[in-house]
Amino acid sequence: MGGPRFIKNQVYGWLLLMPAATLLVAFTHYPAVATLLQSFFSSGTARRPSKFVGLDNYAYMLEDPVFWKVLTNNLWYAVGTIPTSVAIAILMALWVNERLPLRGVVRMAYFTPTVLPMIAVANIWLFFYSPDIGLLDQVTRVFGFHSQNWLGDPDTVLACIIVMTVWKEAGFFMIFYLAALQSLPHELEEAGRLEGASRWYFFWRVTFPLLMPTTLFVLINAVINSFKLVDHLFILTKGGPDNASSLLLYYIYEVAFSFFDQSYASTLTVVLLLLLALIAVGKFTALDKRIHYR
Amino acid sequence: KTELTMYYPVAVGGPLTEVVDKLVADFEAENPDIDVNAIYAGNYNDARIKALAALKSGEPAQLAVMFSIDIYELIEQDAIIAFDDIVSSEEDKAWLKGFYPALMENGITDDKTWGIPFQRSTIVMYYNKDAFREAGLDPENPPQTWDELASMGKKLVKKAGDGTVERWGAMIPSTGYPYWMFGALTKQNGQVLMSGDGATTFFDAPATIEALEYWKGLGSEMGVMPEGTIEWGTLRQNFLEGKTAIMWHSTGNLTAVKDNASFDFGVAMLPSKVSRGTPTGGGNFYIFKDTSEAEQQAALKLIKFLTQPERTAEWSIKTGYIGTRPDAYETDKLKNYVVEFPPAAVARDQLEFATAELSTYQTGRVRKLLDDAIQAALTGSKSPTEALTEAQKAADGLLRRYR
Amino acid sequence: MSAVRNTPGRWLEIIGAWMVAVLWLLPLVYAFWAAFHPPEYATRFDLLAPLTLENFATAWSQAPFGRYFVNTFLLVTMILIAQLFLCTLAAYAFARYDFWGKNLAFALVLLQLMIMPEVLIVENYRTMSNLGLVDSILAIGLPYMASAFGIFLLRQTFKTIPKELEDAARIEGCSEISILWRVFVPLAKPTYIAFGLVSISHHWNNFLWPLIITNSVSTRPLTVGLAIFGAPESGVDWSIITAGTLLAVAPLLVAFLLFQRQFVQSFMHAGIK
Amino acid sequence: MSRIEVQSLVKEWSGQRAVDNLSFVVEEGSFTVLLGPSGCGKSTTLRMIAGLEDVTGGRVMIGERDVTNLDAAQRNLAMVFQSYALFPHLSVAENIVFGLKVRKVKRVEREQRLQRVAEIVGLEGYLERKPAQLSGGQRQRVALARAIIAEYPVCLMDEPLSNLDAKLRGEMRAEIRGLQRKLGITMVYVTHDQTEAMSMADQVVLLRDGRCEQIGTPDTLYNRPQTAFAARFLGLPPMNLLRLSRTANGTGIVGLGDQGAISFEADEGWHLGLRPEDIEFCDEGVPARVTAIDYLGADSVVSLEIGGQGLAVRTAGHSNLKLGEAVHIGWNPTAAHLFDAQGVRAAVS
Amino acid sequence: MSRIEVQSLVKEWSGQRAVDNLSFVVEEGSFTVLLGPSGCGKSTTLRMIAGLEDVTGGRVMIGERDVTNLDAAQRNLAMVFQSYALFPHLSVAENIVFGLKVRKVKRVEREQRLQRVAEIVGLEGYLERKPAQLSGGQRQRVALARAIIAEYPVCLMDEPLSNLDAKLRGEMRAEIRGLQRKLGITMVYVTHDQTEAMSMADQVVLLRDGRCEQIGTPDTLYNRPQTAFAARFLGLPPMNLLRLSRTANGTGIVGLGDQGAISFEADEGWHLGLRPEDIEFCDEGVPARVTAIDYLGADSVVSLEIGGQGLAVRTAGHSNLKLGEAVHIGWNPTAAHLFDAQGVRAAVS
Ligand SMILES: Nc1ncnc2c1ncn2[C@@H]1O[C@H](COP(=O)(O)OP(=O)(O)OP(=O)(O)O)[C@@H](O)[C@H]1O
Ligand SMILES: Nc1ncnc2c1ncn2[C@@H]1O[C@H](COP(=O)(O)OP(=O)(O)OP(=O)(O)O)[C@@H](O)[C@H]1O
Ligand SMILES: O=P(O)(O)OC[C@H](O)CO
Ligand SMILES: [Mg+2]
Ligand SMILES: [Mg+2]
Repeated sequence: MGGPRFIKNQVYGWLLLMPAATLLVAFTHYPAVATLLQSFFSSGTARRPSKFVGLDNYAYMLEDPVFWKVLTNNLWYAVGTIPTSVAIAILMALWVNERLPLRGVVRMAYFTPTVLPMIAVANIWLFFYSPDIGLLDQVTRVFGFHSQNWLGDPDTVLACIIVMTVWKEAGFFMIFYLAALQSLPHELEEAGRLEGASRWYFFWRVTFPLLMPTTLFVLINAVINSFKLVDHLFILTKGGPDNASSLLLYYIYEVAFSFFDQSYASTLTVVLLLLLALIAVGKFTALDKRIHYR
Repeated sequence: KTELTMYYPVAVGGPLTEVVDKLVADFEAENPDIDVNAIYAGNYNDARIKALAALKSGEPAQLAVMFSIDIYELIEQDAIIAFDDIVSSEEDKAWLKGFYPALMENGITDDKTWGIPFQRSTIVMYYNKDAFREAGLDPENPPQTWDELASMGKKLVKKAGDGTVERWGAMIPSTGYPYWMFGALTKQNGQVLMSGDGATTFFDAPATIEALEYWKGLGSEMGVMPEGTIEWGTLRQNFLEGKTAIMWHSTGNLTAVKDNASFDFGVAMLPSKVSRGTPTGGGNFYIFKDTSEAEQQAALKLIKFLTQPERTAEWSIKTGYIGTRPDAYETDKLKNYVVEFPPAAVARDQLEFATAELSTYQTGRVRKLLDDAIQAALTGSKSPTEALTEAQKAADGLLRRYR
Repeated sequence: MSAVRNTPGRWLEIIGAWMVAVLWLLPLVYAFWAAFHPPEYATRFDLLAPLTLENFATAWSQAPFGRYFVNTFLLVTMILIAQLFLCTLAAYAFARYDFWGKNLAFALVLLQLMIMPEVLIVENYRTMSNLGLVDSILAIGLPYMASAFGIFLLRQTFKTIPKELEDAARIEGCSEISILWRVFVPLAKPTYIAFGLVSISHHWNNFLWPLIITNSVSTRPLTVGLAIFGAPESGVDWSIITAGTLLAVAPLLVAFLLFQRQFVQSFMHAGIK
Repeated sequence: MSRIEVQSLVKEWSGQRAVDNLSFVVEEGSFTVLLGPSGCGKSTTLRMIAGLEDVTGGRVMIGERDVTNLDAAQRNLAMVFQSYALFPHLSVAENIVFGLKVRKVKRVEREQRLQRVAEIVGLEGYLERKPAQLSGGQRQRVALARAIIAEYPVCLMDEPLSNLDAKLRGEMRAEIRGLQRKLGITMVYVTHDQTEAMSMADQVVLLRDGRCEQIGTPDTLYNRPQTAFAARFLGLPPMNLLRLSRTANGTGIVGLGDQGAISFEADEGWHLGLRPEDIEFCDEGVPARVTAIDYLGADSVVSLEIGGQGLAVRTAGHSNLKLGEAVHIGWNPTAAHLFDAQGVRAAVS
Repeated sequence: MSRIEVQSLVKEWSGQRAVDNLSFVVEEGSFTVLLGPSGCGKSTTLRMIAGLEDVTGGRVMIGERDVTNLDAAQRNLAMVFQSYALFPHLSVAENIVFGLKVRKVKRVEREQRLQRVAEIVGLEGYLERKPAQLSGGQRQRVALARAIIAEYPVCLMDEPLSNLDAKLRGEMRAEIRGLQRKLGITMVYVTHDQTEAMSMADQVVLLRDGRCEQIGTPDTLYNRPQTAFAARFLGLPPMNLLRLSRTANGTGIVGLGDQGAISFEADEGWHLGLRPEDIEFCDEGVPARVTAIDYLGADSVVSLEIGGQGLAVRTAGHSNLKLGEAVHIGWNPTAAHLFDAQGVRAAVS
């Protein structure tokens, strides 16, 4: 303790960290705290200055049916996107990790959604989902189904959003799985083959457990995405009909920038932060496990 | 040199940005001492957000075309000035009086004029004459009343052998601006949606509820329209593809429809129940408060330039929007155009029955309340009565403090 | 590797893999269809439909794509450079120095993995407007420059670099910073590439925050431009929208096609798994 | 039943022959070592026997069966990989019984066999650990146990000891050899370590560039190497090879003139092979000069320069020679090896 | 100028002493080996000399300078690491001149020195390659070259050969030793391989648990080990230690009764040390039974059982003994070592 190296560690450590830390504090930690504070004040306009209102905003939130609606939507959205995109990602990774005719093309196909901006492809999906003239309807009509108002029906609209999200995410997650698969020693698979393990058995007994760290990482990303991926709503539905496809972050945007109610937006943001904090706790334990795993 | 930044929205089809750019270029040519930076800012909502955001960030625009109904929000934010305060000359005052009064309704409150009509519309009924003929209806005689709309609509529906619908009778869009379409229906039923001071709404009035029931009925009971919501943005495409025989849409789409329709189509006033009726719609010019005297005058100059009869006529022809002033229709250009293409006058003629578009304090929220209620009713998750009563209650809660 | 013999089940899988690939490509395929055919074929599929480049011309003339390109390019480059610089320094501190409060600091950094700038749009907007930065490309980039993901990734990589290399450099007379520059940075190249690609594709595609913080053509990135250009309110014209979309994604798509092998490999070397 | 016969085996990698027409027989219950320098095709051969690699040509027979086209799983053999290939997420016990589970062996029987095998390899106390918690030698034992428990008559090992330190390597050598004898396993064992080959094998197959250089017992390979390559590959320090040439009077070591004359016939370009331990210092004989002395405790290696060629001599204990000293050396004629210009062993005549 | 003096060096890791009051001197231009089992503190000591590790106590002097608190970069010494620590992203040439570049040596001079050093280590043809494209021995040479080019008088090496195969190791040993002599470098060399220590060192520092067990020339360590630990640590197979006990008639090897009587005095719990190569088979003498024979080519190791204790004997070439055969052994009394109950060398009386 206290040797020359000790001093050096302190000085260099903090100096190197400083630039990044400043920005992090300015755009992550400070705003998080400020959001919390703002949620105890009313929104001000030029004519009515903002004032301390205690928990009023929270009370309003609890009574706000739209809030509850978007919260449940968001939970369903998470439930709908996470397992599906992860499962598809694993499947894709397994496929393109093996010898497969046209493997390069297939791998590229899986990955393209990652490169396409959500906001741009949303218009194309709008075409897919359009009643009567849309691709989906054109295809289902061939099979004798009635035209379906995919985005105009509260029963189907969220599912449509989910499908598009899965399409967007799966290929991205696939890359992580692919990297993990390729780093698994080839000999393990050979040992399995010598023992006569079927592909199915080997996947469940060996590959899948060994992919667990990746799965945790991907899962957490999927959860975060399910709270932050709202770009397509701007084009596809604007959260409608009757908020059937609205998500928390989209609602925050609406409240803040359409209704100009910064305080209520902050209140909603606090809820979002709390949800993410919960996930964060999960994430750290997961990361711990990961390290322990090596 | 004075520099002006102007935001403007587009909410209908066609290459409108080119038209605006050209008009602005003309202005600059005529006024070399003024530079205009016209920024297309998306839909009406986006345009308002952008303009106000710019305002707050200290790099404000000097003027903007924004929703005619943004007026209360803008006043509340203390963002705009009234034209009465900058208009001095008699000539200017006369100019101010030269617009269709119906179009001025949304721009005036507290006896002051805050917005000058620019891309203004009413809702009109586009219909596919070929489809009318095919259904054995008189293509020159579109539906005049709610009942006719229902009955003719039913005849216009075309089904394939297996029962799938190949063409619908009519479509009224219910995303984007559902409250606007609804404003037409209520007006036709003899009811307006809000009071003149923007502090009271009439969402649960019996006539309002009845209007929504009719709208919903077109889909669920009469089978004239598909159930669920109908997308504002793709509706024109549906119409052009022949997937619906009738659509209600902004007259701002007229030119885009005209340019792309591969069939014979007509335009008519909306049908009536108690009377005919439509809200006006579209965007007004606003001038922002945080501008210098010189800039204000330059902005005024620009606005005046763009509302000259000649330009107004040109604008109307290129888009389908209403010529905002009677004198525009006196120009040869527009006169000839109307003769050769009568639908161009329908929206203007309908002004006679027009009312102001829904506009209140807290307008974003209030509008969303009504939008949600309409969509809830149309998609069947709530009954019209239930949906509208709830919306009214919530609106009352929001507006109480403004009374 | 001995051939896994092709059983019927295996063929089913191959076909499955292809079908998913087709599904996944569908939006892009449609974009090509609609963009290269006249508008009347946008929603109708006819093999004999005539080809045209008209839509691209129209799209190009209707929105200042050129400007949007430049904006996005500036934005992405600026963010990337800043990220690489800041994250390198921070990751080096975390990987190689034992300073007081290190664990707490690291936890605070990781917090950003959860609380991304997307979530804090309201407050960050306020901050930007206090700084007078609203409607600037810098403002779009600032909240992302200290990337927790980047710090985390680089730290992991730095930690895998053998201590002996650092020792060797030290024996050879390197100072702290020249160790970083001469040993760590070059050795972490795959990580830089992988992170760079993720960052580029993320910010090339990012929408919500730029939408909020930009007001004008001179700052608006492609995504926001596209959203405004293709806003359904103005009546969806798929031919032109898809043409615009293709214009917008082309550079990234081409880059990805060219570099996909390196990309995947970098991912593996970088230990992003 | 478990005799292995490799017939004219060929393996090509994109046109390059990694294994080139290789044939040998491993008798039932015997221990055969595939020996050779890095890249000579040892692993490839082993993997073809295991069925992990397709053959380009030739056949592999196990017992009476032609297994060339069978899946690895159907060949009934066990294999130990160089890096052990233990499943990191499974406990030692689970790793060992992995194959039994795959083959749906009953739980009770699994347990019994596990106990027995764990005892044999001395892992009783470690069954619950994960591989990461074991030392190198213990991991090696788990891999062994996994190979043994199947009770297959054939076992293949690919450099199983190369990751261990010298001491452990010595212990494991004895252990593997003991087990193989005890269980009567037919073993094919790959290594590039000559000590392993010498001390474990019943038969050594020495490979070079995918071809067989020599097959025989360790004794044969050491004492009657068929080629100069084989001669140099075994023994440490390796056998000295002295260039010969014809002199006026017969044959002699290059560079020594008449003093290097030797008593037997050889052609230009031939080599005389002498193992370091077979050379003695004597008062008369071939003259040489001391260039280095390495004291190794039990013995020393003296490096000599003889007619411009280098030569290593092993002597017991300390050497009392000095650097630069002139000495004379000699050897027992029976200890001399002779290789022709192609490096093939020639008779000493 | 480059004499190294280590004075009462101490290093603690969270309270644990890894190096415990260690002192020794390395004379200028001499070759000192730090030898000891894994974990005994060799690397830690070396790293403290290099300045890569803070000392907990004691001093390091190089020449007349106290360098204890200087940075590694300021100590003017070179170091070669176990895994070579070559920079994988740099070519061979860039690796070698890395330090010169850091110290801003001019380009022309760099080139000259590079050429000279590349020649010394025989890497002329490889300068453009990346380390990954080199064999182990070549990499080792690059590491050497990097250490030499600085022309520092002191060089430290931490197990530089342990990643190489046996043959290469032998060659590199000679090479390093040769270079050190030629350039007059003061060398501190860490290894746990006794062969390296024996064949290279002028002086060996044998460590055990962070303390110095014995310092001396290889000869001294081998022939007069001061402790049983030192005796067992050097030699392969290691020295045999036979338990002794007092018998009615004096002293004897445990388990042999009268037949194990030996001619000198020893107490209960003492050990008799005999190197395997010092034991001979004879017609009369101590009786034993053959339990194993390992043929290693040049010699064989015969394992015996004697009075319940194990004993290894080294014989030249083949042994014609058979397993289980009863034999008799003897040894020259001067070859016997004696250790007391504490394992400390005792005089044979
Ligand atoms: N999958 C492969 N693709 C192409 N060439 C290969 C492959 N595997 C091995 N080879 C080549 O075949 C030859 C023999 O390789 P093999 O692994 O059998 O050597 P080895 O004797 O086991 O060497 P080592 O002792 O280094 O393990 C080498 O030249 C090697 O480069
Ligand atoms: N960074 C460290 N932190 C804590 N303990 C350490 C550290 N480095 C070494 N040690 C401990 O110090 C002791 C001596 O380690 P050192 O590396 O010097 O051994 P060594 O003799 O070089 O062994 P080897 O032959 O295995 O390299 C060991 O018990 C080791 O566990
Ligand atoms: O499409 P526009 O421009 O007629 O405007 C639409 C209405 O104003 C919406 O309320
Ligand atoms: Mg091999
Ligand atoms: Mg060490």
